[in-house]
Amino acid sequence: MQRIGVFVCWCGSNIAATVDVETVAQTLAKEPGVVFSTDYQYMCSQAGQELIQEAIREHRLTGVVICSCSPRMHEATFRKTVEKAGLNPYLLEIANIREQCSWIHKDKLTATQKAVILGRAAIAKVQLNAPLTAGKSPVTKRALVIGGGIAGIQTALDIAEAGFPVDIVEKKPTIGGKMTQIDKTFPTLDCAACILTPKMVDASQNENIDIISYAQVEKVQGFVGNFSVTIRKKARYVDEHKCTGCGLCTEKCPQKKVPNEFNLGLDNRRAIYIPFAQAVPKVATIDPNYCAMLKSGKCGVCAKVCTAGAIDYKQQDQLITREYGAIVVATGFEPIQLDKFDEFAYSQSPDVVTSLEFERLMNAAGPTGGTLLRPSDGKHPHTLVFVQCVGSRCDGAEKGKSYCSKICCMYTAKHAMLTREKYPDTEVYVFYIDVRTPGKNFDEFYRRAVEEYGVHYIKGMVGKVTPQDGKLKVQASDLLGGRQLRIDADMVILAAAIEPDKTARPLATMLTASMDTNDFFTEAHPKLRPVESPTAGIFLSGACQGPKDIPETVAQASAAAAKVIGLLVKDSLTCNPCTAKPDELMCNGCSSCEKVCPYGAITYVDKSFRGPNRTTLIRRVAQVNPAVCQGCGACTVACPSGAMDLLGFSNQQILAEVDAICR
Amino acid sequence: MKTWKLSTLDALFAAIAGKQTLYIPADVAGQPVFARWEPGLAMTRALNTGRSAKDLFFPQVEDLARFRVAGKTVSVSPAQALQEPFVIFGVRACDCRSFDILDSVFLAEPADTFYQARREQATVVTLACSQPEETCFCTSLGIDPQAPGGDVSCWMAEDTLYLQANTEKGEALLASLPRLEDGEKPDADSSVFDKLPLKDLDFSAFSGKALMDWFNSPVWERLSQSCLGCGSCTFVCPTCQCYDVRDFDTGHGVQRYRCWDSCMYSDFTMMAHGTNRPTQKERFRQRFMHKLVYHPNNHGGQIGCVGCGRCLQKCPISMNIVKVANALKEGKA
Amino acid sequence: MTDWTNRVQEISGVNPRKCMKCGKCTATCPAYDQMEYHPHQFVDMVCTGRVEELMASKGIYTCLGCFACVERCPRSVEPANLIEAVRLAVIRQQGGNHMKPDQIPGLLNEELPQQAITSALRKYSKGG
Amino acid sequence: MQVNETFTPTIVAFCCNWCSYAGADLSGTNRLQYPANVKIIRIPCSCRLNPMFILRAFQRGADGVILCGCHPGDCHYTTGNYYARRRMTLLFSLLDFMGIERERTRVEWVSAAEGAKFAATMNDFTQTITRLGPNRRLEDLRCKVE
Amino acid sequence: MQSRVIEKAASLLESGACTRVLGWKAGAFFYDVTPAVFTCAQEVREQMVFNPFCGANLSKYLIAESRKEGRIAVFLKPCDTFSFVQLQKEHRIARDKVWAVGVQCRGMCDIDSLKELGLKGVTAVEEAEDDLRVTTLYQEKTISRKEALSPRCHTCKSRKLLDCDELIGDQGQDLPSSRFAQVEALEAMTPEERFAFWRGELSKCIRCNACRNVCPACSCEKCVFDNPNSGVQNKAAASSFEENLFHIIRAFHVAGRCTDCGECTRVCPQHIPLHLLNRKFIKDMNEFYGPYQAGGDFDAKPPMLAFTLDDPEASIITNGRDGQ
Repeated sequence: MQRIGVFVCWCGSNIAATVDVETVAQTLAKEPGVVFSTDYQYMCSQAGQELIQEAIREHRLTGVVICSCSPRMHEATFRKTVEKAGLNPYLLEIANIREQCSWIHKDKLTATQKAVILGRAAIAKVQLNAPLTAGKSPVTKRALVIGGGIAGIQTALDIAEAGFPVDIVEKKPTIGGKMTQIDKTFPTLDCAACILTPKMVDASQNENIDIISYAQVEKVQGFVGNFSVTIRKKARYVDEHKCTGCGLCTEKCPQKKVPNEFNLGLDNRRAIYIPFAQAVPKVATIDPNYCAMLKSGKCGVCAKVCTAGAIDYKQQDQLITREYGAIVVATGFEPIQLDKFDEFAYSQSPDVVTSLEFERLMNAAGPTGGTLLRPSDGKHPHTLVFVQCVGSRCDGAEKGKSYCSKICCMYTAKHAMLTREKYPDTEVYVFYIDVRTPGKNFDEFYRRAVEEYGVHYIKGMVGKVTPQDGKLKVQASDLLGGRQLRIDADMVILAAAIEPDKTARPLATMLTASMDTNDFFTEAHPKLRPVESPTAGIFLSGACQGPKDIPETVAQASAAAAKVIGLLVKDSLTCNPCTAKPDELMCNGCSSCEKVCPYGAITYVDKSFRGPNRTTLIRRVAQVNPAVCQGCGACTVACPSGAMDLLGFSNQQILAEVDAICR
Repeated sequence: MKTWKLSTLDALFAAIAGKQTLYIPADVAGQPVFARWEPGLAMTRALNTGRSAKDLFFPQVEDLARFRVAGKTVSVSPAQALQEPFVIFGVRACDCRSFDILDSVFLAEPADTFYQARREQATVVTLACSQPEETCFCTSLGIDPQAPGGDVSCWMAEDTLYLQANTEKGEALLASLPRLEDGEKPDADSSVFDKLPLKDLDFSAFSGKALMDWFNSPVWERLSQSCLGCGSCTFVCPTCQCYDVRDFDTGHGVQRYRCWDSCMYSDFTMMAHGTNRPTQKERFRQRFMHKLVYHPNNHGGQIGCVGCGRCLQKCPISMNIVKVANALKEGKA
Repeated sequence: MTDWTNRVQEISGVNPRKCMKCGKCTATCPAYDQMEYHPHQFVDMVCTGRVEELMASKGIYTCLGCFACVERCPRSVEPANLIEAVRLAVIRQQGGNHMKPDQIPGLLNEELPQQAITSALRKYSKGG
Repeated sequence: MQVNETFTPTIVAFCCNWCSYAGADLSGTNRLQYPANVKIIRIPCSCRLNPMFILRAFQRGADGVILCGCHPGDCHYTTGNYYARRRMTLLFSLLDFMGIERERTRVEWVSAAEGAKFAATMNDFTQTITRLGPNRRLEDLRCKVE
Repeated sequence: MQSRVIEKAASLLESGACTRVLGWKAGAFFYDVTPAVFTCAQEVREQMVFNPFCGANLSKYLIAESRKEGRIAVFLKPCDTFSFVQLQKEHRIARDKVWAVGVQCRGMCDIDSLKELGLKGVTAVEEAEDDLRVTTLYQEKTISRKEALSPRCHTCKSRKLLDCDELIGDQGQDLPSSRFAQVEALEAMTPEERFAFWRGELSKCIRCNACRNVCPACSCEKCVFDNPNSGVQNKAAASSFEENLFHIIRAFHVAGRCTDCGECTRVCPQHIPLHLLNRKFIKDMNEFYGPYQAGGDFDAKPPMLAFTLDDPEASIITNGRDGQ
């Protein structure tokens, strides 16, 4: 016979003002199985919890129902409470009489009646609750960081620093990411390379860090603490261990006309290349799309000049499978394609560039050696027009991105300022909708651009850019000045919106991590768990979660690392005990459940059963790995025989709730 | 003997229904069934109903009691046995005989009060057969389909219905009807019954003392092999009388009811001690042993079958009591 | 909010509150110099309920209906549709149906596209 | 249509734990009102909803049943709501085929952020069911209080 | 055909290729054949039949039979082979223990179809080409085979013999079938009419479980309706709700697994057109998620265990497909 205790919380006046808590407690006391029922001002307070614990001991309760705020708020709290009193934590049910009752109803009688019904449903359910014990699963003490930009590097360094081995998987031949392409950083204007490259070197020299460059994640299996990841390391046709990075091959390669992606196609590289001088690992890579040897078997110059004998035209993609306890996603961002914004003439004139291209044009290691020259004729530009919010803040996917890309205001101010500083003879116009500078020393930076450097900030969007007679005719409106502007510009720089890297979506599917409609990874909680994905063991670092600047990225990267370390220091993990459980006697072995399980938690075994008349039957039956099962319940409905049930949310429990509510 | 013009059968039904509830075999949703007569409801042209006439005395589902729960108090209200008299018209000789078999079970002490009340309230008006189906074998069980019995026996010939009261209840019913005329029915032609393919079945061998021999017969294994374990034979059978008592949680209490059960089901009599008949062979054997052996052994040789042929028509795999009886006697299946 | 303000929004199907005041419509407008009110101001005036002022303005007829603003507006506000709706509102305010269905047969001729007549009917009759 | 003033429908809302239940909580946090006859049952995911539960609700006296889950693509378990969507579409179609009023059942995707949508959905659904009147076609008379 | 089937069965046993043969056994009348397992050639020659009344789908028996010692030969008609494949997809049949002989079919007859023609007391049927000579207690009559066809055979979907080890008769093709016509006719009714239709039909149900027990898809070790722990255990329909419940849940459980073999309707002692519920599911799944034939092949993913990102929303039903 069940002995159930009911505890009705006032939540101060939050509940008590609308729900007659005393009536609720008294009414529920009459329910079958209830041996104790009371109300109290704050059940979650120390005193409230003690009251529950005392009642459990005194009345030898076998189940507890707490009528209070949402279980999403305090279920964990109260589970601990009852556990401390010696009751299994899963013999507790919470009736949500605050968020789903007192806060949405005004009439006291109505709300009280509803609270009673919700209480009854919880009592009906708790009668059927079974004590559940969370299982343990071991933790592999190694982390995987996907993406080797500043976010991935920082996360890896922090994890390695704590003593855990960590692998960085980078799809490009070198780590460093977008930050390597940036010239100076706002608002301090220190050189990006100067602060990034030491970190890259640190990463490459750290014993705990293994950089797997020119590689991609191919398959992810397992679950928190026990991931098994297959990584495809693409053939670079150069033996990484032999190559010294001397660069001789990249000078001798006869194929000179390969667009240099590091400089965004503004200049060319060879078919064998090292992306940039400070690349990590500093080894050459052969681009198979351009290498004559790989395409037609005729050339072999690089192999001839390489004294280290590192060139290997027969190299194959390599599949590496490793076990990890945690995975950090740091896939970053890229600027959007600008084909939709034909009015800015990006595809019509080489002098219309994106801000990232402008970074390269300003960079000493860039195609122009740091001298600002127009791409079309290599001449010095005199009038520059910056356009903000290109593709950001748009209405719907057809127009562009609905979000603010966050970093453009600041880097545009930086560009404008640097241009004016280096070339005081230029006129610089910045067309903005709003200038958004929330950040330490950010607004001051923007004001300096206007006040000290004389950048013309004009409120209004550029309407049209027309290439004409070697100039770019910019038609715009000065909304505050109330005049139409027609500027003959030499260059137009577009602050293109940023979007998540294209590899993020397929990766999310592999990781079973959720994404928003913009393909940014979703965090477990937007405020309280910002660096965790809702999928346990998957963490988020940097711009894959949303647009952010370098300091924010680094902060989040370290935060993600802290979370990973918190996970890896554990020897084992407590599993969610509310998992699917098949009744082997009912199971048909039909594989329906397996097909809908998103975690691959279900396997089948042939098992002997005692048949009628002393016979033995061998049947195929489902087995659930409770460490892998996340308890969604998809299998329970797919199962035609009803053999699969979900602990904690069993058919009987839910039906009991339905009955209690509908009666 | 009384007579009534068949062309005005409706008026006869109206007259009966004016005084008490009347059930006649009629087509409802394309299926012949005993249905409560209402103006416009016509008799079926089918020889017999799909479900047997036992439904009217032993319905498939019957409430026994209601337990009401308020907080921690429980109150019980037993269901009332039927108080209203009713007439069931058009019962065939086979079904009429089935009432005797059911009576021997339900009216034996302690009598089943629900069944008893219905039997007492009912006036059974039977109807003689003239056009049997090939599946009919009541004649092999000593039933005369042309002298069907009941409280009132009826015959249809040409344009006339002939009615003959057999009991006081029957007399009372006929007396209550207006405009019945006197008459004598012409002799019926029974030659078709001699042509029935199953007319020569002999069930006498089963009621002897050889119970264990039948039980241990090797034929059960083969016979039961293709049985699906459904309950269609038991549920259309006029003599099957097994039921289960179940509780339904209404949310406010419990509705206790009984419903037909089938020995063909794997959970039949599971409530008693758990290890019931483990395979379909045992279940299958139980059904036919009961009809052919146990029942006659316990009830003075009365075979638990009336030869209505329903199981022959309805079994999804065409296994039936005739095939079983023949196989048992031949000793091979 | 005046009746006309609601009416204009209803006719145009445009929600002026979506405007983020970037001014791209105005920047892109080829008729800027001829306009008393510019496209972004238009949107703002509808948003703030100043439709009567617009209706009184000759400026609404300087819009060429080139739809550059509609095309380029990042927020899908469609200023040209608003302007067209204000013009319609003016016509309807003047009262009466300027065109009735029974006039259509008389207007039909081979030169004139039938769609023009239908559009005209839509524009110049109050309808339902 | 005659609207029965005294008819207060019983409505069961099955809400997935991660989105819709949180959305319902948010609706409360924002003090958005919806009728008290809507009672929420928490399930881990919309894919946990067995058609049996819906039918049982109708049997026991519910007049309307609604399932709320994460928006497609946002399922906490990645794919649960896609299965739920198929199952419910087919179940509702069968119920409609059997002549059960199609408005009595509904699926809405409500995210954890859509407190207002949750309240609006419940208000609308309650109105629909009130207009539709009591569930007669899938009721079980034994469950009615005499 | 009969002689070829019997000879094949006998030779499979005689050669030792199989230890048992699953086929049909003669009854007292021409039409009351019973599925049976034969173990020796003599038995086969004496008792086995293959006539137009061998409608029973034997594939379900293979669940139990293929778990036994030795190989069993089975005779499967085209529609039975779909169940055979579907059961294999669900890992219910040990294929290596089965020798499947496909028997081409031109539609099976049904005693109820004969009765529909007004033939009472049928004592013998003789097959003659495209005719059946029927002897009854009252008359002799020759009817065309077509008239005697089981209703399900009029809308036969396919004569393909899938996954057979050998064939008797030719391999067949998919047929243009109007099998959804009845479903469409019901869909065209008002909800009230549909409700009345199904109430009329389902109120006839006596819950004998014949539909369930004959169904190759309903092959659960224990049905939820027999399982006291399922929460819906139920032995008889004690209310109109329970009459509906059983058939809704049954149809739902076999959705995407039902091959539309029509056994449920064939065996219903109350003549309830139960296959319409399954067909409705099939029709909907075909329309919403693309054509799918359960048991049609080994690879296609059953629609209930799959999804696409742009499946129609349930509102397609609740708002009315026609926007009503």
